Amino acid sequence: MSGSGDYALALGQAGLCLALAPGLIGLIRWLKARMQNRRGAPVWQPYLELRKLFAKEVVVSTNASWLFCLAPYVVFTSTLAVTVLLPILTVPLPLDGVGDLLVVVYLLLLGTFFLALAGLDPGSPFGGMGSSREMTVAALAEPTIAMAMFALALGAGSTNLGQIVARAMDRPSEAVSPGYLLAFTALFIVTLAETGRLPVDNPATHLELTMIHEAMVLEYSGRYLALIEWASALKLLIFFSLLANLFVPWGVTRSPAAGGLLLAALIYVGKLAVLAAVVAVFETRVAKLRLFRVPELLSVSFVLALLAITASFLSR
Amino acid sequence: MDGAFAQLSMLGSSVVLIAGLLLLWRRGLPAHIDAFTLQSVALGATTALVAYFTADAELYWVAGLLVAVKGIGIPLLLRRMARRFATEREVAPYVNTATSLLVGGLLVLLAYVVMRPIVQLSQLPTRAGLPLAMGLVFVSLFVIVSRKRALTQVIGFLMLENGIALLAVLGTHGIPLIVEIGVFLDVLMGFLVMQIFVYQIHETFESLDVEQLNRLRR
Amino acid sequence: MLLFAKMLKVGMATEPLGPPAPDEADLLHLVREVSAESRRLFGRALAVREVDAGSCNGCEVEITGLMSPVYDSERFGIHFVASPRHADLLLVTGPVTRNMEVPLRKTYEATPSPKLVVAVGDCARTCGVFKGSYAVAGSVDQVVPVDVFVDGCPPEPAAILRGILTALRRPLRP
Amino acid sequence: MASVLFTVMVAAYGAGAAVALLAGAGPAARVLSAAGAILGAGAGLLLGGHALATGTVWGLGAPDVVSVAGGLLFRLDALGAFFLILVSMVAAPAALYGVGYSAAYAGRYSLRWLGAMLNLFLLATSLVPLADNVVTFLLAWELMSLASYFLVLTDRDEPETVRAANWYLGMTQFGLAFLLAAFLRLAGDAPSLDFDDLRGAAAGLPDAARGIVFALALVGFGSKAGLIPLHVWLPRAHPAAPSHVSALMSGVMIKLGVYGLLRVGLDLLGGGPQWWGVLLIGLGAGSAVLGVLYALMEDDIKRLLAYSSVENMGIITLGVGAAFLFQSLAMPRAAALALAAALYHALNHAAFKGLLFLGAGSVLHATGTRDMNRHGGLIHRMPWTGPCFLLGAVAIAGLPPLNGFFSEWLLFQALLPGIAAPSPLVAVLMVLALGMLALTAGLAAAAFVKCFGITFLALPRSDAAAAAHESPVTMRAGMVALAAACAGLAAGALPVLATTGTVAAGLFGLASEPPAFRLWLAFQTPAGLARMSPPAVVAGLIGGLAVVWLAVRVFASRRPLRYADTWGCGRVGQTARMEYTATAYAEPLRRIFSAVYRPSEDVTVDHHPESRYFVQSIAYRASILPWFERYLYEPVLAGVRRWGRRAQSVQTGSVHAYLAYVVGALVILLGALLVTGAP
Repeated sequence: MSGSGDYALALGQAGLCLALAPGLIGLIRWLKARMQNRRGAPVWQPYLELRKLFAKEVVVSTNASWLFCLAPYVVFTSTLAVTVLLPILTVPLPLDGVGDLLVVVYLLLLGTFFLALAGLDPGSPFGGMGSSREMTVAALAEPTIAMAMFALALGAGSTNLGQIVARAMDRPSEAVSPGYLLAFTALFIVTLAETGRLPVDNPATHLELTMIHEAMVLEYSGRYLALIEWASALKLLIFFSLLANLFVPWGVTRSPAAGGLLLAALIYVGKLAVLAAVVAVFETRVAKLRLFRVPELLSVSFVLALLAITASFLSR
Repeated sequence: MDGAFAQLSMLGSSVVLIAGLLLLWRRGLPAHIDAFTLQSVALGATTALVAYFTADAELYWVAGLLVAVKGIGIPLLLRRMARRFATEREVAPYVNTATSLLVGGLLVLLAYVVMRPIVQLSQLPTRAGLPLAMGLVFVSLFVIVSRKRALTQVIGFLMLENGIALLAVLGTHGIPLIVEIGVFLDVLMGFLVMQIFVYQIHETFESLDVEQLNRLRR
Repeated sequence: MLLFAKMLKVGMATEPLGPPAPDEADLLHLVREVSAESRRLFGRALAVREVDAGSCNGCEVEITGLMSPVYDSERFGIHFVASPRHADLLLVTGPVTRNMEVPLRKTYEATPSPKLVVAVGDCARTCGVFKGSYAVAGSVDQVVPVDVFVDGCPPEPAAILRGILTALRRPLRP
Repeated sequence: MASVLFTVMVAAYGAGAAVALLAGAGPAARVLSAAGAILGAGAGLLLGGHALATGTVWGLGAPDVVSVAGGLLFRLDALGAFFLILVSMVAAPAALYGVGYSAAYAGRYSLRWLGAMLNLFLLATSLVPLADNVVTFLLAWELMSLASYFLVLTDRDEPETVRAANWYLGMTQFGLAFLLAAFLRLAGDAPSLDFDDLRGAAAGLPDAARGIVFALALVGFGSKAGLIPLHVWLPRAHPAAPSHVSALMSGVMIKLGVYGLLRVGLDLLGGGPQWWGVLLIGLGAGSAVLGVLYALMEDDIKRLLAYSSVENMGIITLGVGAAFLFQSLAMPRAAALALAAALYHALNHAAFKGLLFLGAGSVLHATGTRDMNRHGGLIHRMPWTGPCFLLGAVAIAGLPPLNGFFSEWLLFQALLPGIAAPSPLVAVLMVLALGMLALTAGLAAAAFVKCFGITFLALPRSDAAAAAHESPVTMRAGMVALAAACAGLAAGALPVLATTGTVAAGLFGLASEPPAFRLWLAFQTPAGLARMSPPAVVAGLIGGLAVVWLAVRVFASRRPLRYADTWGCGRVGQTARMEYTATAYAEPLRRIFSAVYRPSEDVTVDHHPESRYFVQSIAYRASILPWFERYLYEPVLAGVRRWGRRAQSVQTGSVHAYLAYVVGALVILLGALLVTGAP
């Protein structure tokens, strides 16, 4: 299982994700700009912003402790570690034995945990507010992600993502069944909640009182901010990859041949672009929910995930 | 062939159930009416689907009637009534939205447990959808119990009737046309009576809050 | 679906940013030369934090115009941010009133270097109509080092945009 | 070899207690009694390890000691050895920690009594898993309860501590009554009270009787394990006890409730019908969710940790319930996996909960208050306690690099095959249990961000927190030892799981081949459901962290770090009053779960004397409705009090009346005997 080829493939996959993540954010911003009839920044703008941030000076609050400086590295590493476990290019996942969907979910929770702590460290009221709301949303989204993923895992007989994708590819009729559709909707709602997209939290807001994700990051600057921005872009890419490859798995190849990989990468990027467009249109269409209407949205996705399990597995 | 039939009927009944859950989630009256329209159209489609797979001409008529009456007719009347009472302010239901959604989810699980023996009993390819239809019956009963606005309760009742129709379609591959027409007639009559009832409530209490009715007791 | 129909009907609303008209040429005052390193760094990605140091909100209305589809500062990579920690450029408006003097200095300290300051409006440079008032502590350059003054009461969004771009010595192509 | 270790253990604990009693309150006495305890714990650890490694079952009988009921009888099998290791693992660091911690009590309370009781408590706790007949078991159980009662009562000046001790004593005796009834019913006509005979007797019991025995045992052991609704003593007794004692109680003593359940339910009764498992899963899921919900609302750090113990005991009971259920569905391999997961989580929880309580103890030692709203900024002032507490918080929140995650991962895998169970009700229950387990995991992460963040980060919110200082070396050593235990359990997840696997397999008759835990890099669940490799996850994360740190150091700018004030929209000064407090942190969740909490908030605003428009201070107090106390315990207590008053009328004061009662009772008994015609 752990041949050198596999490790190379896994690292290549992580590199691909690192490269694609800022572009994905850029694409969503560009699409939203075009929908507001303005030219908007080019798609590769986030890469430039990251390059600038890495070169800038880091200003740290006097109240902050060593945790404030450690947190960006932990957030970035935990999110990067997830990209190695995702079924993006080939189905017999290179490191399938190392982690499954629970490892993915809990690694993302590790990143949120440390980011919330870092939000509290400088002691500003915005950081506390952002951290409290972020943990509330993360805690409520946790059961939905678990249930939606279990709906697929039970169908595939294993929680390892590689096997789920392989199973879905072998039985295309399965992928159209209501169980998969319900799980897809539930996971889509949770994606918007976890990555701080519009109905739950407005990424482009300037009013500190309405922020959830942004408020924790107000104190960061320079390379720390770059790491956190990159990590949140990676997180969005991860959720999009889960949505794309678990529910529409046909682009993933089975043989790790070079040609196959290239084609799989292209199909994968295409799927990401389609999802980005869907999110951009959705965000232009919908307004931000009040914070205490967010639990209603999350309970809708929880019920959908519950139905997904009922429809796909229990009624067998 | 059976696989596709089972899958599609399962898909249809899922859409019908989700429309029912939409009633629990959304608060605005127009949203409720749209949910009911979607549900009736999905029910008609499922009936047509069953008709196609069982090559039963009569069922096509039933599907057509369903879509015509419940998909177009009743929503039209409902929208007219909704416009008339547009000024009335929103009354919070007994159970807040998040809890009512969770209760809806649990009711569907209950329906699944209740219908398990029947699902094992029947050999029809559409048996997998039966728990979902029973789930809709339970959810619409919950809507009738937990919502205060008269119009929402009317829609709850109509959805209950849809649930029973779906049970009939999935359980016995449709009931003869005559019986179906009879059912439609009493639905229409019931709806008309409710319509008059709702007007009266509005005239006497200036609002559609069913809770006001207990003022009649004294 | 009406929303999307309107989007298609309106089409691209961003207008090209031409060079300044002859009578507006003297609006910009490049006070300090921006270092080559800053220019290279902020060439294509610039985070701006707007600081209202006592302005009458006339300049704020114009700055909001910067983000509108017509002027669209995003196409130059100029992005407005919420916290000075994330910012590279402070867009300061209005004469510095007494109680805004310390907050403006603290904002300047909070911004990581390399950083720029663009002072917008007449009040910023000469305290404008509020000159000599008991509430005004002085013009912006008496509190924080300023790189560019953009005159006008209030200056057009295009003028502000040109102020920022000339500071970075970037061509004005649309 | 085993009997030598046993005698060393008993002698060490005994000597520790004796030294503490005789040698007085000086530092020498404290060190010596702690040394006794540590030696005893070490011996216990070796004894358990030896028993597990060699798989031998060791027995020791002392029939003449309590000769009336068959005397003391000890037997060490795999299950008992596992729990002995669990006890000893936390006992040594806690005793070491106690040396420094009890110094603060020097003036006010007799350290003599504290040291003696601690050693006695540890001795009793170590003997419970070894007991092999009813008398020894109940003797050790009652000794453990009484010793911990006196330990809880250490700082008895606080009225709240006395009230908590009374609650605790009441609940332990209530539990003991049920245990007594369960054992007597089980031993009905068995020749003696040894566990072997009980196993024989259990086989002959009708199903109804087995159900009654199980129910009685569940209430008895459930009250010790802190399951809902018998958990009310836990958030009262644990905070009142000295921190190293509450670490022992929370980390170890409540686990013996699960040990008792396993011993009676699986070993003596040999499993039962489906409703046993379903009831346990229901109780477990309920305790988990309600435990973490109440933990979120606590502002007192030790009460938060106590409620979190209720949550983790709920999670362990969930695993045990799944094991019972699978056994009733004749799926022994899945049952072994579920029990292995529950035991592994019990071991992990003992480690990180012990660490967190010791950390809370040193925070209390440094600031003198348990109220988190008056802590803050301790990470700068306590460079040892901060990282240890953070490690404990990450572990208890079940996050990857540490042991909490691996046991929670295993629990998810154990519950998953349950959904394929034949009966629909069980399948639906498993789905809901999975959902509640996931919700608990999310809320636990939120609770411990709040606990660590408000206590250790940002500015100190009171002078006491500002003047905090790091705790003495023995306390630090205790914490570091338990932190190392957590890290060891994470990296060494595979061998630890293999041992819990063999222990679990022993109970389900799979003794011949333990569940297929491949001991190589990854462990694979028997149902082949999923594979995960703990060492690879730990190595990957730490290696990744190092690589990222190096890469950033190479590519990012060389500019030095600059320190400036926290950004607060340019306001002049940053004070501790501007920070988020514990109450504010939990406010969104209080509002979302208001149906469970029924919060009542009162805001008192006192205005400036001169004018109503200027406010001097606003006090915001939020309290939540204590469901169980209000609707379960108070009516019961009121009923008992009412019944007590009515019974007082019997006390007429005249001697003749009392004599008449005696004669009357005798006559009634004889009459009953005649009527039933007993031989």
